[in-house]
Amino acid sequence: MPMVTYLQAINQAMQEEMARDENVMLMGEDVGAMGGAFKVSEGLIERFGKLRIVDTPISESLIIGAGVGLAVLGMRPILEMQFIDFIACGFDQIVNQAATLRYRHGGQASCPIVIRGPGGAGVHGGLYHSQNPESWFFSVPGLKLVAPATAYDAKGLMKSAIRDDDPVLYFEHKFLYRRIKEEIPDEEFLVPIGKAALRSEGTDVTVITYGATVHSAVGAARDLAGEISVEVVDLRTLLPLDWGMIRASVRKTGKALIVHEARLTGGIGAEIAARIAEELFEDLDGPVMRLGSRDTHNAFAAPMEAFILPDKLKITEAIRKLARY
Amino acid sequence: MPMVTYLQAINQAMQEEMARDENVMLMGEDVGAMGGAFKVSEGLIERFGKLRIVDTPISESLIIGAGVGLAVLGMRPILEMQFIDFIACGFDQIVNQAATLRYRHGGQASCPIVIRGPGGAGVHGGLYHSQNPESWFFSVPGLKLVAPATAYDAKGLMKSAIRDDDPVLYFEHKFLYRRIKEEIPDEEFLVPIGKAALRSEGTDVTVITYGATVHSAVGAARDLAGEISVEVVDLRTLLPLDWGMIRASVRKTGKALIVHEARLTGGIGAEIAARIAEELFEDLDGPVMRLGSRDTHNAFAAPMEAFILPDKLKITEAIRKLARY
Amino acid sequence: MTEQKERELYFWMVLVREFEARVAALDKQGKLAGGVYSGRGQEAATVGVCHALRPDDWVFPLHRDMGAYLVKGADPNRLMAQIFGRRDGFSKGKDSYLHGGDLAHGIFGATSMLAATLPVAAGMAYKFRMKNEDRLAVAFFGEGASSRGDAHEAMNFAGVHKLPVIFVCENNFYAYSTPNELQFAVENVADRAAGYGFKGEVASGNDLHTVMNVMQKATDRARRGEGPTFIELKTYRYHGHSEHDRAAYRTEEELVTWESRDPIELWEHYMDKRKYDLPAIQAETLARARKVVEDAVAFAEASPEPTGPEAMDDLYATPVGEGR
Amino acid sequence: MTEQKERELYFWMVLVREFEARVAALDKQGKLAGGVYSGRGQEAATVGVCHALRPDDWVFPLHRDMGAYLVKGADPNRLMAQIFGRRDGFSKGKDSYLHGGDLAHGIFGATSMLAATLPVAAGMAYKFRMKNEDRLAVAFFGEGASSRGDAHEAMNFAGVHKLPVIFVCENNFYAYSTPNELQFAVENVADRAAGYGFKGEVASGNDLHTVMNVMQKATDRARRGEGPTFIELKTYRYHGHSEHDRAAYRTEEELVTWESRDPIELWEHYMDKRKYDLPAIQAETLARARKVVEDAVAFAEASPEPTGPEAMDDLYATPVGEGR
Ligand SMILES: Cc1ncc(C[n+]2csc(CCOP(=O)(O)OP(=O)(O)O)c2C)c(N)n1
Ligand SMILES: Cc1ncc(C[n+]2csc(CCOP(=O)(O)OP(=O)(O)O)c2C)c(N)n1
Ligand SMILES: [Mg+2]
Ligand SMILES: [Mg+2]
Repeated sequence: MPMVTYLQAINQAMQEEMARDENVMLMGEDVGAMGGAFKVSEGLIERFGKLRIVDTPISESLIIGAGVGLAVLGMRPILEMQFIDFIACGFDQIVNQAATLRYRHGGQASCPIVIRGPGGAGVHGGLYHSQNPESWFFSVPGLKLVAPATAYDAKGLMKSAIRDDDPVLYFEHKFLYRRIKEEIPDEEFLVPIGKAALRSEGTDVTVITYGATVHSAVGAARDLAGEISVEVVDLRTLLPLDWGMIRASVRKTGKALIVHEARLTGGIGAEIAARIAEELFEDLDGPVMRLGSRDTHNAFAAPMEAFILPDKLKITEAIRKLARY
Repeated sequence: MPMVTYLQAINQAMQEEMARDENVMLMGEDVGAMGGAFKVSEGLIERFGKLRIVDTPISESLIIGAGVGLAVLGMRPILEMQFIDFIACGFDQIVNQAATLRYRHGGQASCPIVIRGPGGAGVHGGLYHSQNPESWFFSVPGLKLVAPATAYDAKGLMKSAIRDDDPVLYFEHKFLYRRIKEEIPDEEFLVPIGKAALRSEGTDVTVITYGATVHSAVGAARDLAGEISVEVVDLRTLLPLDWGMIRASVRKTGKALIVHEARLTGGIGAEIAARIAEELFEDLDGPVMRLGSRDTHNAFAAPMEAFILPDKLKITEAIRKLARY
Repeated sequence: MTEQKERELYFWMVLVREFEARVAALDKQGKLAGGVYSGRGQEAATVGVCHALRPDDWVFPLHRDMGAYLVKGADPNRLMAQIFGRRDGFSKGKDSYLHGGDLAHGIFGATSMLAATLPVAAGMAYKFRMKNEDRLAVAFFGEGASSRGDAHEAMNFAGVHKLPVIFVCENNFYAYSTPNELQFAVENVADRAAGYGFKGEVASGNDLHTVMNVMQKATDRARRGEGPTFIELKTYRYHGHSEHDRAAYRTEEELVTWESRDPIELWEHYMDKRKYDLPAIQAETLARARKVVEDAVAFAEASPEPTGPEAMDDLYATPVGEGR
Repeated sequence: MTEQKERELYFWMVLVREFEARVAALDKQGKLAGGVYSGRGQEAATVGVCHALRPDDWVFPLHRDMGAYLVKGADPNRLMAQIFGRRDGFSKGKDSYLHGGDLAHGIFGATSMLAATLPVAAGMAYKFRMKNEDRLAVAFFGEGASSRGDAHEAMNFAGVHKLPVIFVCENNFYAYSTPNELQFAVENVADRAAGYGFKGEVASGNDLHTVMNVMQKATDRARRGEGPTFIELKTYRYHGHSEHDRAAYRTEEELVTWESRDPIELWEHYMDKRKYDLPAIQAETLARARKVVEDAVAFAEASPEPTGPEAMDDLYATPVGEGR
């Protein structure tokens, strides 16, 4: 099996889907000749031509709105935000236009668009190149949200997202682009939207997480081996959540820690914690705990960024605290 | 004491602050000669002139961005969204421009803007005239969010919001505009940002809520009198939350129900529930429960709207269920 | 034009006016919920523009464009059910009027956010060009909506790719209460087209011939691959912004001036000059239109109200269950 | 112009170039984090524009406008500390470079969202007009940023109120890798000004005299209450989009063509024609500029890194505590 990076996995998924279905296309700033600011779409314009790989003006709202128009006609546009932070500039087209399209048309219309772009911190990107905006969209019905943590999932989820008939926000983590490399199958595979994955099995504490912090959580679980038996659930899809797996794991361990790189307050971990605390009240042997980024903006200077972000040590500490409970 | 409606209270607050401080101004669509789509700003242009009461083009992003520019120079602009739903069109200027202004300038700059507008459902406004967008902003540091439920608070919180040196999103509920009428003092008063209010005292169950559902919760508490002793906490400010009052009440009752008109999933009730469930784990005699609008868009037809929204009966039922626990 | 076509156009304008008049009356009777907007006075704009289109072209109507729905082929019965918020409406009651399109007839349902349809129209036109389809997208918007960023982004993109899209601005001189001098500092919004590299046309929106002429030029241009056109139609709405608006911000004189250029009367005058039997045409057309409208009302009133739980339908292609 | 003023202008251009060159070198040495952008080749634009301003005017620089910071009065030491992300920077390390303005000198710190500063500039200009202050706001942006909705909304509003704001578009023919023909379908973005009811000027951005001339006209206009100007300055960036970009999307020939119109060399040529002692001026100016830059680097390197917990400061005027 070939070794591919997280970034190459996204590229492969887009290429395979474009080869399979001529209605799949890509729009965004510098996605063409340049191959994207991070080279995620390298080689695509050469293979699929400039009608399908569209270098747009700097117009995020247009990119998303046009994507909706294309989707209504049966196209399957992938819409890149050069950094996911710029999604704020196309916010209305997502939450009002795309998310309500099917609903306001009483089911007549589908909106198969994928909005993707590099998010996440840890590379000194500062306030506007480090954001994790998933919570802005988590309360919006009609959307699906995915956030792969591995190259395998990056590929399989992208393929599923493209084939999905509803708008999917695909949050890729720029820290993982070239840092994650793994063997993935030669044959075609999909990762279904809505299914979480167990990254480590355990019996004492469940850590529920997604994106870059999956790796820190798995690291923490490994470090704690022998001391505390940690189960790590990688959500992969944030909307809809895989409540089956979440529930099963928390029932087994009786203790849940939710970790995400997004800010703690108002993060999607709050919803997960609230539901676990309500539905599994009788099964819990300790409070549901959460760890997220500190409640501030993504500061630039290294000591601040380290202070803000959750990491393996902070996760380890939180697991210990919960296990002791 | 004069009887004023919720709507008049907002109008009075703006007038008083404009009379007190010549740097207070109002910008928005049709806020001038028309007095606003709902007449919230009636009489202002006659009194304060068209330089201070600005009828803008239909440009929500401009309205907010210009407000930031004015604020940096010491003005205190109130920025109206004709319906709060249109805030999506100015989203970037709020979350990236206004919310980070002080932070990215290392404390050099203040951003005393108030963004206000009619939100909320219950008047058959359909998908784009019924929204409760507070959760989009709840995870954004640098912002403050308030949501008055009474005429007294509408006035006092508006005055505080105008005087606040940080951006305040002031969510007014259109259902309450003319349906709520109460006596308020002649003398000047403020309602501090960050302080909740007890609307009903009780010992069995705490209902934590804000906005229009405060009235349904108080109604439910009244209906249950004799059967269940219900304490109703009206948050008034959503960011920052009044954890002192929330904690004290839940410690007393041991049972918490969070109610809001915003959608359940991803609503700010999730954060409140998650924190209570974690911090007050030992004090709880039952799971923290939540009631919000159903996880769908704000449908138009009356039966659907009734199905979606929380109301007194649904709250009563939820309180009973929690009390029985 | 043949007499038949001229009478057909007349029918459409009368139908639009009768339909809207009935909707306004229903609103006054308290039979409708939500905001009700009237395009009375602007009938020549929507009728002239949409009559120039083919079934597989797309239109993007906004709140004052009832005419676009009707002329583009929406079933009047379903349109009325849509306005009533009933199950047979395009939204199945999930929203009213313009928020539910009729996709089978190439009518796109808008959100409320003004000008947010323009990027969507540009996207569709990109598809037509990309797949070499001889089709057009036509986006309507008010002069007020022209101030929104989305209008700019869409027009710029359409210009870059010479897309077969026509931007139709119905300039009725007010955005709610806001007069043009507070909306923009130019006489003609269509002047902006030059800044996007395509043609702007300014024309009377009350004169059906004029509307059809500029549309002919615009559709020819688009079908020849020469790109977009910005058509600005000067017109006037007789009613307030919504039926609840008394429109105190304008003068009686202004209103009467525009009423004296009524699009339907102008067309009647023209038919009269053509020596058609106007009284007969009028009577027959009105009867035909009223019948359509009354049937539509009957249909809508008979259409069931959706039930509460239907609010959970149509969120996703396949329901996602408890995951949300 | 006096020789002294001409030498002063020369100094600014050289300082900007030296400052940016040093920043690029520091980046290459791995001493800087985050993206580093260079305006090398565009110095006449920022220097010419900002030199026309008064201390109480405001500027809104974007990522390639280091010159605007320096000329408008930002302390080079603090600017360098800002780029290093140190505590003495304008952001106190919370972000780097253009995201921290220097408000005491009328320099506004931008977000990354291109064109989002334009509405802010319009808002400030509204204040100047409202309070009858003889002040200006100047917003810089690239031709790429001109496609964003915010640019449109801001210009439209500025036109309506004839605000004392100048929109300066540095058209360097690329937005990252995207050439102008994929960005807009016009030759001159400034043509759009007509659609907003104000004047557009297209000029060389490499010729300092030209820049100063159009700025003179624009500031006169604004100070006389005649409203905004859209100035488009044609120029070129020698470096890639950021220091990591090899700029494979353009030709060597194109680069050299533009280098042959280098703004600093053009000015030197002019001073030479004026019979100034050019070699002496060059040597002296370079030495003076380098000293400023070296001092700035020393200052920045000595400035403390912020500590982790400082990340929680400056969120609110008064900390809100556990409420968030
Ligand atoms: C983005 C946005 N802001 C505000 C509104 C509220 N609104 C609805 S119609 C209207 C006036 C529209 O004027 P215009 O575009 O000229 O169309 P007209 O009503 O005159 O046909 C306004 C401000 C809206 N629908 N969308
Ligand atoms: C809203 C937004 N979208 C995308 C980007 C990413 N981005 C940063 S600079 C740039 C190109 C800018 O081009 P231009 O405006 O011409 O300025 P130049 O870099 O040429 O000076 C892009 C696309 C951004 N900063 N903001
Ligand atoms: Mg209008
Ligand atoms: Mg450029």
